[in-house]
Amino acid sequence: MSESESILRGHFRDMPQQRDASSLGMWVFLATEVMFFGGLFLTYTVNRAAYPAIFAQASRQLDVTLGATNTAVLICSSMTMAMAVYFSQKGKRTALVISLLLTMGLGLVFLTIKGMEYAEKFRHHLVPGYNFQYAPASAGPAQLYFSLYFGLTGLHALHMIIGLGILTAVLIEALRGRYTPEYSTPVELSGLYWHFVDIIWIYLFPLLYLIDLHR
Amino acid sequence: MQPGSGIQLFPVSASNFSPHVDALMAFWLGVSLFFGTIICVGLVWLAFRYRRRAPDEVGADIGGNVPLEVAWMVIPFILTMVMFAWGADLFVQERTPPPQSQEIYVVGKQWMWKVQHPEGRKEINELHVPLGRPIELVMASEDVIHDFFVPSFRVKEDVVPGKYTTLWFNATKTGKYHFFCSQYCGTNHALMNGWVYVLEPADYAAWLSGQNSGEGTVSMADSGQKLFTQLACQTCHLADGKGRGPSLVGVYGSAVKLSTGQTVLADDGYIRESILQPNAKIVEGYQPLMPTFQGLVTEDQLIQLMAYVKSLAPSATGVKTAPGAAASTSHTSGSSR
Amino acid sequence: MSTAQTLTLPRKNYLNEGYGLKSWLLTTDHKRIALLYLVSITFFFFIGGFFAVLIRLNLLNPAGTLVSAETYNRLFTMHGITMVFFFLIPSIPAVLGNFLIPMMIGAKDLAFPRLNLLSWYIFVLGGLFTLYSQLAGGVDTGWTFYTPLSTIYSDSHVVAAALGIFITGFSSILTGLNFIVTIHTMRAPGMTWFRLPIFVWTHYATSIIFILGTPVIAVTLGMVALERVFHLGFFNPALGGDPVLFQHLFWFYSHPAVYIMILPGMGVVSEIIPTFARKRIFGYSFVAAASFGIAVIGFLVWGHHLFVSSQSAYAAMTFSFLSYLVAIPSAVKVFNWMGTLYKGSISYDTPMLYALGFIGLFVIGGLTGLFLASLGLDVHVHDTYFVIAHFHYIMVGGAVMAYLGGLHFWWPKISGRLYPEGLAKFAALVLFIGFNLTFFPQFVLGYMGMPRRYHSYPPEFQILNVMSTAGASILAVGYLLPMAYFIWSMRYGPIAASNPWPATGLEWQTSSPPPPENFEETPVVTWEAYDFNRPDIKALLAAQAAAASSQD
Amino acid sequence: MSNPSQQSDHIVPPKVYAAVFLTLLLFTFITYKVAFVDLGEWNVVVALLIAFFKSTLVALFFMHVYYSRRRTSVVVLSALVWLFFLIFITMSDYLTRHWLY
Repeated sequence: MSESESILRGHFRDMPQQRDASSLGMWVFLATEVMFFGGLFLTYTVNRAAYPAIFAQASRQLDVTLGATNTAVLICSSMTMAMAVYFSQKGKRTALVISLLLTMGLGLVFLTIKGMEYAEKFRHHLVPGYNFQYAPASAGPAQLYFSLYFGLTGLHALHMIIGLGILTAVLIEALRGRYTPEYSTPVELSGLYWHFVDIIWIYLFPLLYLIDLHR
Repeated sequence: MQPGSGIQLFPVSASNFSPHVDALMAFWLGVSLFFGTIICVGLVWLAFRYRRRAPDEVGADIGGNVPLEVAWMVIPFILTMVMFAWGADLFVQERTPPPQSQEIYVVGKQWMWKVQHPEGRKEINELHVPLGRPIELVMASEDVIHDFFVPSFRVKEDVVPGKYTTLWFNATKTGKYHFFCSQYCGTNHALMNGWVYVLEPADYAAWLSGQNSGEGTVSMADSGQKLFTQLACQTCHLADGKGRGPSLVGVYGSAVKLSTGQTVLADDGYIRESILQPNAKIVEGYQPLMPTFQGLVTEDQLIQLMAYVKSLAPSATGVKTAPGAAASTSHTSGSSR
Repeated sequence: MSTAQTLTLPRKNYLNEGYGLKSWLLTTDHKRIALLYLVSITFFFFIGGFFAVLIRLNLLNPAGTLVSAETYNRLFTMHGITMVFFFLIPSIPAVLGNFLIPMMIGAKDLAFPRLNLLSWYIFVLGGLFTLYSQLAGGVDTGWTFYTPLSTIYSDSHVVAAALGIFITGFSSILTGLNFIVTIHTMRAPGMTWFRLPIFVWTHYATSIIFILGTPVIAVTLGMVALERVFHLGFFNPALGGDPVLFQHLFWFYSHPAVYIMILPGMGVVSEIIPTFARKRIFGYSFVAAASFGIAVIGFLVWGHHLFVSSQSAYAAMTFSFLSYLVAIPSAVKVFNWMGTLYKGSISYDTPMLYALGFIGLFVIGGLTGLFLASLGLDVHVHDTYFVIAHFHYIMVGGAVMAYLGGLHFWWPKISGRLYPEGLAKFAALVLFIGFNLTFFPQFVLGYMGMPRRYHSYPPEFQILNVMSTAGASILAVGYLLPMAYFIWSMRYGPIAASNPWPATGLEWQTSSPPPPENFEETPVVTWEAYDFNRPDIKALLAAQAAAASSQD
Repeated sequence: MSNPSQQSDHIVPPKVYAAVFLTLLLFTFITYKVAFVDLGEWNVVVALLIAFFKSTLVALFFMHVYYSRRRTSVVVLSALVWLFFLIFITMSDYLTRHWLY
């Protein structure tokens, strides 16, 4: 009990209250995040409705295989993150550390693949504001598509990077053996964040990569 | 709007809409004064009537009254719905120009208004209109969002770059009235104003044919036809429909079938988008071959091209719009965006 | 209050627990953070006020000869940005809400004290960006940043200002998050939801807007900045974008932001009126629910800013209808405040004067809002001085009056001192008169057709503009007075009792100023809100009455 | 529901995680394949429905919403409702601009 007392912050009555507050805080924060992406999703919806054909044509420039691979990679990392939470709740330190390392490794794989895709866009002159070149008669709407592509995936990647930072901090504490079955809130909360980032990608994949592939 | 006439409460009333807007204003002003007075007088009365009489006095223990709560939800609701319906009805009228409206084209740019009459006469920061005829302004912007506002007519609409917006009125009183740009548009926003001149129809006709610059005698459709040739549009858009692009004869106001299977109405916005974003909508049976004219034609030239395309309508007489077709388009003849 | 000479300041309180700069800048005490906010927003208020004074002086003359058009456009833009984002939005929530919510619910602090401090630093950082944009030459897009003026045509410091607002947004989000979590999880034993003061309810509703609206303005201004720097096309029609989309995104937050300003004000008034009428608030559950009605419906009405922006007529009608709906919960509040006065025991202390003034001005602001919600009428008055007058009645007549009323009401708790009552009443009167003289003529100007944001104007509008400027100078005096006597009272004001008015809230159950941990021991609540028949309140009243009569 | 502290601590059996994980991968594959089938306007609808299904699984099981107190679901739902407000109401403007009276 001495362990959890040092963890309890002074203005809370007891551990359940502190845990309840942290968990609600994280959820409210994620609600905020939904609206943050929401502005971009709205811009996407309006423009795709206006230029369906050009959006479909422009999306052909993306590598669907890489996109699908990345989707699978993120789902795997969500799985390992879920297991990390499980092991921390069970108090299995080694398994927790391994799960966290796997999660972070998969996150890095995702970012590497994303980086490869970005590099290809740079080579093919598809980066708005930097070197955008496209068939003139479709250039405006196509540039909109790529602005949204970079905006949405870039914001998502930023969240991944922040997530990796959070997981690093959690990992260090896990190595120190700070998490016990009584106190695993940071692992659970960073898990919530990581799964949220996964959810965003679950929408980005069909919206950006899978537009009218049958054409 | 005679300058220097002291404090007026209502501006001059000079269009078909003015009496309606003023009546709505007067109605709600009456309702507001009634309730505002009840609340303010009530507040003062309550504060006085129930003033504290002893230092340790406490108010009555009253928690609330549900029927009262319901009453002061339902009564304001009914009143506001009256206001809503009245305002919406007036709005629909304001956004529905009569079919026989006479179109005048207005282009806003930082910081001036350019006006073109279909017959060819152009003016800057002035607008001449005939008395007693519905006038529809078709407005475009060359740069930022402007707004054409005539207080004496009680009409106003934003002029948004990238699309056409419209505004209509029927002037009921000859004279000279201020118009303003009422959407903030940069440094000299406050100077972007001018005068509407409402003339007797005969005077207006005389003004239209009046000696202006030589350009003034060329109608907009004729200017548009010249541009059509200069820009080599006619090499693809053959009249018989056998060219690489669809024939434009009779296209204005018709329903156009697209390669996606959708059907769109060929209104001002559609014609505009087809010139500037040619790949956004491809007519069924044609290839996306047309280059964009974004940046190659000015707003003035665009509306001349439009006037020419309109004049190709089979039923059209001269430069006038085919009645019904054009006017029945929704208020904003933008693209589907 | 006449027992002042027998009182002494509590030996240990949140103000004297530490004196160094570090004890303030690194504090996690919500009360100290509230004071940090108080100082910073007062600073921004006077900056914004300075711009307002120059605007009004320029409009004395139809030719607008005091400043150039370029300067004038920067003045009203920076007035708007400063007042909206750096004064009004944080005013009541970040100062009074921060100070009071934990005490009102019987908690030691907000749920996340360090996050609370962080949100103040974020606010300051955002403020510095905005100050930089102002000092570097200003912004001339209007506080609304309409595209494509802001993204292409303006050559002022748009990016710095947009970034400033972007950053400050996160401060709002964190504050809202903190409030929601605190209200859910930190309530003292016995403090059930329906025993919460209305102030807490309104702040909960406000926090919903903070949480769900602010991210949208952040991402929108982020897009504006990116579009400006990288020449993207989100809002540029030449590249296929749509300038009207910006207006949707902008007003999705910025209309609810008006409710961020007024809802906490309603919360303040809902505390003041029961206290000085010594009576339970009339229709407690209706007043509480109306806060949520306003917050939720307030999110569905943004399109009334687009009635003449080439929006679809169907969307316009929907938005008009929904705008009328939001009037209903507002009316419920006003009528319930009047119901609270009925059979009360009313005194006219300064906070009460502000509260009564608030109701009057809010009613005018609200009713004129209904003119604007009416489609056919809005077409005429949209973007004219009618709109300016309307929203100043809500934001200044409503929110600022409530903020000042709240400051007066809780000043004894915050500072442990009393302000000079006579002077305070005089200032309230000056403000009320100055305000009406400033803004009422603008309704007439608007209906006459004077557009907003005009550096110069036709001469027929001059008389009303001169009246307005005269009023503004009275208003300015009205704002300087409280500033002066509040500062004076911090040192020389009579010492306040722990519950001077008296009022029923938990914040009055602890000493003035409160100890660092708010309560010596966690309170247990066994009573309903605003119950003046509580034995302890009755006893206090009797004691105060006895003290007053013994002095006579 | 009675004891929130226990709820937030709920331990989900790894079997459940594994089942969810496999379903997610399966539906990723399905959404990929379906994209090549011409369903006209329905392609995007199907893709979004699958995405919604997948994200619901993640939220309910990986994020423990299924095992949490109702308050968590309320937060999640309000975020979705507000996103709906933003997108649906704005699109109601864009999609009705061409309607006639």
